[in-house]
Amino acid sequence: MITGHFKTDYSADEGIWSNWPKRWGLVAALIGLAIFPFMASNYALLLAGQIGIFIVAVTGLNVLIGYTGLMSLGHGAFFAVGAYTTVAIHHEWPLTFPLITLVISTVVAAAFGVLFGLPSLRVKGLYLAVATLSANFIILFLIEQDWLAEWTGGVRGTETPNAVFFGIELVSQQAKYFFIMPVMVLMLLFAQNLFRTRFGRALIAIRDKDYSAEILGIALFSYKLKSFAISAAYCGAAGSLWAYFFPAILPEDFGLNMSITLVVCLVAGGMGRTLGPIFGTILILLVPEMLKVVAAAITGGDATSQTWVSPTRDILFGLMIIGFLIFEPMGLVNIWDRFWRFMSRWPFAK
Amino acid sequence: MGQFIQYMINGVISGSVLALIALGIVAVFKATKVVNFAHGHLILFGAYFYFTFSVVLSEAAFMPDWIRSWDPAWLQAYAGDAAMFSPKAAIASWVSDLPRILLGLIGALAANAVLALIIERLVMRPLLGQSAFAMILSTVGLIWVLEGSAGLIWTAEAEQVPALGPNFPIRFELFDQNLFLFSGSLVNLVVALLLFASLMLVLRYTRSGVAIRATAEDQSTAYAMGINVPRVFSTAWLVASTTGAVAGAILASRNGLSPAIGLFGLSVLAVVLMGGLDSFAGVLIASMLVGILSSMAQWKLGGGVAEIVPYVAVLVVILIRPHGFMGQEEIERI
Amino acid sequence: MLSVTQASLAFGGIKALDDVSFTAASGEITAIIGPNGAGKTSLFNIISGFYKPQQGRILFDEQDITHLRADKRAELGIARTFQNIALFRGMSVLENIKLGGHTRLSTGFWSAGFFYGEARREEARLRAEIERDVIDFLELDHIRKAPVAALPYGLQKRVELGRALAMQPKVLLLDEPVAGMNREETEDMARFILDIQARWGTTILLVEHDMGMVMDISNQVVVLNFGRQIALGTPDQVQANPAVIEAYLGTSATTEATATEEPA
Amino acid sequence: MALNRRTLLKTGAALTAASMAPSIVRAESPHWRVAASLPMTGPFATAGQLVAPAFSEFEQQVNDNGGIGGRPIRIEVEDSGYIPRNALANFQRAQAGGDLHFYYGDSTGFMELVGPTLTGDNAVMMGSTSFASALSDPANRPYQFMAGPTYEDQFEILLRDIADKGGKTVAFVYSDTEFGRDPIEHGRRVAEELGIEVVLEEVTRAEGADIENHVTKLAQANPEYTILQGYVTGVWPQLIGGARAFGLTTQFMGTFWGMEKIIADRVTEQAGPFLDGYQGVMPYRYFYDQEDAPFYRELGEFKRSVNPGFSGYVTAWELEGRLCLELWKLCMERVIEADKEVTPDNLMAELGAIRNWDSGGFFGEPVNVVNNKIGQGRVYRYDAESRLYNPVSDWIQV
Amino acid sequence: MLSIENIEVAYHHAIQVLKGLTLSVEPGEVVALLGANGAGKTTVLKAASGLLPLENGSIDAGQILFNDSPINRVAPHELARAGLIHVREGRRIFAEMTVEDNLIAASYALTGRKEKPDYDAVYAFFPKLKERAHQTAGLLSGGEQQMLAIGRALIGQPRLILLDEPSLGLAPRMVDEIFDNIARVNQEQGASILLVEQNASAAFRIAHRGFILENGKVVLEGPVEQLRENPDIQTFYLGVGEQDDKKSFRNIKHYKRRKRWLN
Repeated sequence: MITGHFKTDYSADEGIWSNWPKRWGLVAALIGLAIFPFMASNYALLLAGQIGIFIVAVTGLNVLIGYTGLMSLGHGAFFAVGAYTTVAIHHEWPLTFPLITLVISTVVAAAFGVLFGLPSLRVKGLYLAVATLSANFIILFLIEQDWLAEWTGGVRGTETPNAVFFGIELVSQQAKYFFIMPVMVLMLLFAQNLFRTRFGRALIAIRDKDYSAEILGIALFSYKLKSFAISAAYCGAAGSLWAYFFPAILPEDFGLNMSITLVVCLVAGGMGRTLGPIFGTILILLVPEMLKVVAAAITGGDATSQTWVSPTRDILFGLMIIGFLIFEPMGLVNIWDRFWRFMSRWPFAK
Repeated sequence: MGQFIQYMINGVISGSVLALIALGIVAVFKATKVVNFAHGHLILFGAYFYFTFSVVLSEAAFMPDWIRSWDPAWLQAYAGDAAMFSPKAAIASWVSDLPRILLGLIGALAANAVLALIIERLVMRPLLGQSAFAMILSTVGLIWVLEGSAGLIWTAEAEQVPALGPNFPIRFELFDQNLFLFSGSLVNLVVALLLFASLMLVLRYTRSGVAIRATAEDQSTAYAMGINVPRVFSTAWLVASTTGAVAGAILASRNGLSPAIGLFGLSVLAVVLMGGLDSFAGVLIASMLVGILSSMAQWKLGGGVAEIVPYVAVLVVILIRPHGFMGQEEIERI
Repeated sequence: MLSVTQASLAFGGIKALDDVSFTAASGEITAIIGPNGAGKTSLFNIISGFYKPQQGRILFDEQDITHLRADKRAELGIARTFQNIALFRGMSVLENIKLGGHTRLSTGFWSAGFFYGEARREEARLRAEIERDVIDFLELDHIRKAPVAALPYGLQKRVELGRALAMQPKVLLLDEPVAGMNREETEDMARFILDIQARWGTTILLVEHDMGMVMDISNQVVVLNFGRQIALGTPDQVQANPAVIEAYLGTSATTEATATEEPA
Repeated sequence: MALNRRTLLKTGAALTAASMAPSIVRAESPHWRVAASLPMTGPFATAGQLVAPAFSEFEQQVNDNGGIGGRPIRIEVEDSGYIPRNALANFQRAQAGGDLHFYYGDSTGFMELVGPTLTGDNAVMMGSTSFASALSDPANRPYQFMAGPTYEDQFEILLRDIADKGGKTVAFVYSDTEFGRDPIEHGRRVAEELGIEVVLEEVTRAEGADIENHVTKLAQANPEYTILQGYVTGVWPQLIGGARAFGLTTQFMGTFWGMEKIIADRVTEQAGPFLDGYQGVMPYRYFYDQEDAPFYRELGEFKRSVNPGFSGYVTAWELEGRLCLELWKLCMERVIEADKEVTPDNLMAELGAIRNWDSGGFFGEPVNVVNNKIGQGRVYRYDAESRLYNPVSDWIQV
Repeated sequence: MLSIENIEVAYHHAIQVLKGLTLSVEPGEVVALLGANGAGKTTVLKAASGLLPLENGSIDAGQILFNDSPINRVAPHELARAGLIHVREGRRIFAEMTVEDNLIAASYALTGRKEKPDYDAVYAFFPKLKERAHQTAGLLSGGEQQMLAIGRALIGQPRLILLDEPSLGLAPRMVDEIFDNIARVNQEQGASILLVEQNASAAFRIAHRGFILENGKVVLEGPVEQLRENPDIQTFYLGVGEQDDKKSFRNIKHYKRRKRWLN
């Protein structure tokens, strides 16, 4: 039973790890993350790596959609900017220290975020979504152009460098995992902190009632732009990790498909919550893979059966999303909350 | 100059198809406040249904022969030995195709209507009262469902379907330039614009039109005044699915039948927002504009640029007019 | 403290405000009354910065703020509440009120993200200050952690007042603070307003329909009708003004009771 | 297949294995394992769905004949949706499932994506649907090969054919994919060398392209020859149809994936004989050309035996996948015969050593594997009346 | 006519608004429902007219009967067609449509009945609307819009009108006129009316009975004459004040005068 956490001062009341299940849960999760790669296959690491990267990006999207209430269907573009910046830096200076590249990619993506954010002062909701979606197409179009091909590889895509830390090249997926996960954890903590201070609160205020935020002294335009910049920066960092993680990148990786997947992850997990992106990403990225494994086990990998297996998988995945929206519109986090509410009251109430 | 007009014509023709697709998105949005991201896939189904009825079913064993190819004596006499691609031959072959074209159209309209009703009932209705965001995302989920289902039913083969109208090149001279267009495209243009216009007239001048407009303005009030709002929702989905079926048939006969039709519908979303989500007239203007601009871009800048024209255009328009050409601004009372 | 000089505002030909001038003296309560559509909220909007008047000026502490953005005005010390409650519905009462302290904090993005040093100290300081000056003062302690969306209307109004108070404003604009409240809640609210005035000497501007309260608590009354200022003076002067009776109470000027119940 | 307790158990086991199986505890499999990604959904789904059954048949055929070196083979096929990242996941999942002896990739994108990871323990011999030039590179892509000439080679064959016939102008029409763009730059260079002017380069969508505008542009440029690249089932027939209806006389040409008979036949059947005269390059014989092709005859018999409804024709696309598998099988047999260990390196060494191989039907002449490709092809022309692609050139070596 | 029995209503399954509310409207009656903002008045009407599900609200317990048949789950349009018409808060006219189209839209309430829509009757009732029949409704003045809103209800030949704050945002003079009209509707058309109001004195002028709502419950009910005499009502709703000395807000002490009916 986890009832009754009494605090003696206000700063304790403000803490995020305010009770022992949260603290120990975190420790357990971190230990789990640390030992996972020693027990997992390359394939599991591939998925874990992708999930880690996506969590960073979805957290970024959460800043924008979940906390600031600005819609975007174009975050694949920031992903692309981060990834291609990393490639370009290594193209020009092959030996750049990966963290520096990561930071530069993040900053470049943030700059693009500011650019993308400009319409947000005038445009809201769906119109903003389509404006960002358009920007996504335009960015990819630019990446595919021949005059940038030296850095981007054009339509054909380009091979990506491996990160080299003090002479150790991260080649194996296990090694890459240990690059991705700390970055992910730090960026999650950063976001979590952001939303319990002045800055984050201002963003939430804009989401809930923008004019009301304005009369409290929150400069709407500047904060909206900052929100775009932060969310783009997260995606840029994810893009940079992506470039280090995958041996090659293609422009079409970062198209509408990715942008929509990011949003779907966020919604499935729960918007405006730190845990939302984590839950959502794990669910949305793992379900199709699990469906594949299940299908393979049922059909034994038989080629002919693939003609109906893969469409069926698509249908199931789509139905899952719709089912979520109908039955759990607040996302997985809501289930999680209910679970904890139940636990903290048990056995006194249901 | 002549070239310019040539590409104008091409642009208007593709613009009319865009308008027909956009029509469905606007109709659903106006009535239900749902932006249907899956409209392209509704069109895809329309196209596949058209194919199923006009090609697969018409060749089925139990169908009378005249459906597959209607070949009365007078038609043979008319066709004579007209050269391939000549107007005469094209008309003759169209007439002999007519039974299966009609079968295809009727079948596609009916089947797509049923599909839309199922979607409306099973997916959209339970989401009533949920946020607009949830509804939109459920249409995104629908994309997967529809795409998968199409793959399951039709095994994704690229097929040819008969054009709605006789197809022969029309040539004429303007400003010392040879211009041309396909008669089939002209038929498509007329069909698209007729559908568009008749829908506008119905909305404007009939009692049902009043009910739909009332629902569009204020769902719950309309509901409380005795208008069967769920039926209006269904009607809107019916309008979207039937116009979508026609659009699908047109797209399939113009550019070939393939799953890409679904994604094409997504790019129309940009056009719709450019015109203003809730304005038929604005969307018509935007469709024509995008059609013409894409065509011009194709001419001067090549295919790659033409692809992103709708997106650049919508970005520019939205920045200047945040609710599109003729969209209603939501007034926020402070 | 705050003066509006010859302000005019029009929306597409319709004049919302036409040549309005008055000065709200420091530490006093100025009420703005008038029938619906008279331009009261528009007046608040040009003072708080949502609209820019086409003509006229707004001075705050001798400073011309006519062209200042709303958020800059907030930094100067102008706070307001809204006619239709504009709380942040996704947050708790405490978070809403903390947002009132926004302009007085300085935590930057980085220290916020890492939550070290200044950010940590500042948050604790703000919390203590809010507890003392707002939560205790407005008797909100029992609902501190409650989500605002679930609170009854009267309490929401009070939380909104609390949020404005957390800005430690020099000028407080209250847009219909007791609209839709019953007598009991109205009395509570009136008491808080007077206490605020007494405790911090805040200059208060008030748009309100409840004549009883307006006439009782305000030092000065501005009467608007169709955007024009038809009277300015003490409550007693205004109440006796025939133009006011004509415009606002109707020709018959039935009873004060009807006027008192003029709804939102 | 019915869901019963056994499949459920298998599913559970597979889930555990796929997620957790550490690479060290891989059991020695009783099979030679082959896995493949095919585009069963997405833009090129038609191709994937036509090719997939061939993999099952190959498995059955080989195992009926006693497997390879006495060990049966097992082929697992996965859908990629033509998304390289999905294919990469498929590949790594297949690797996690135990020793993998051959992999068939579904796109140029995948081959590029996976290429750099094929080192050390992760290396697997790999064929694919792609004829991208970058894959013909033993130095950087030591484990990847292609069952024919590169797109660049195919383009070159066509351009040389044009030059031979005295052609002066050509248009390149290609899809906006890495597959469509692959040979274009090389094509420009070769055209220049040969003194052929490229009067138009037109980029289109891979499917559902705006035919009218493309035809209009083609009409303006009015080239003698038009080479289409980067299409599979769609766009190219409509483009040719539109151009013919317009009265354009340009000679259309295509490369391997745009040379499938069943597509051409279907178009002819449903829309008329406008593809008549379309020609293009093809590395193999068509299946109906069974003269001196014992392998084709054998395959036909096998197909008839397992499937009485067999039409008698095997698509060129299926032949391509089949050829990749045959080449792998050949290398396996040679490695086993030489009593060497079955490793990707040994397999690729055997592949690189293939000289004067009589393919038994795929190719008209014995072929060599050089730079992990087979540089041979031939120009065919479609005849709408007989519905056949007929050769119009000799086998050309590149 | 309408009988609401012990209903509990919550939005989003979380925010409970009505907590066991009971009230009834008899044929031919005008019933006033009074209460502070947020007490749940509008929710009562939405529950009765079936609009709750549209806002993610649900009736979790209790029953609503209209003409003795349960209507908890009946769709709004069916209720309108059965003669139960809800005139919503803030008038909610179709601003982009003409006055005439507004009335035509409202005629859907007659679907399935033998009566024909009688536009002339409505125009006769509100001559101002006839003058403006072809104008866009959004351009009408507040009072005219309220007339249109009531006119729309009349088209449907209602047996019971749920009227939500008809005085909202109207000048005092206009309020009188509207309430006169409402009384006429009741007398001439014989429709029962459930009237939600803030303006208690105006509502009491035309109502027969009244219910006082606080915190999702009815705390006081009775004939209007009786309610008018209630000292609490006088203080809290009619603003008559603490009779004797002219009380000022400035003199309020820091203690609260509590209502007698509360808990």
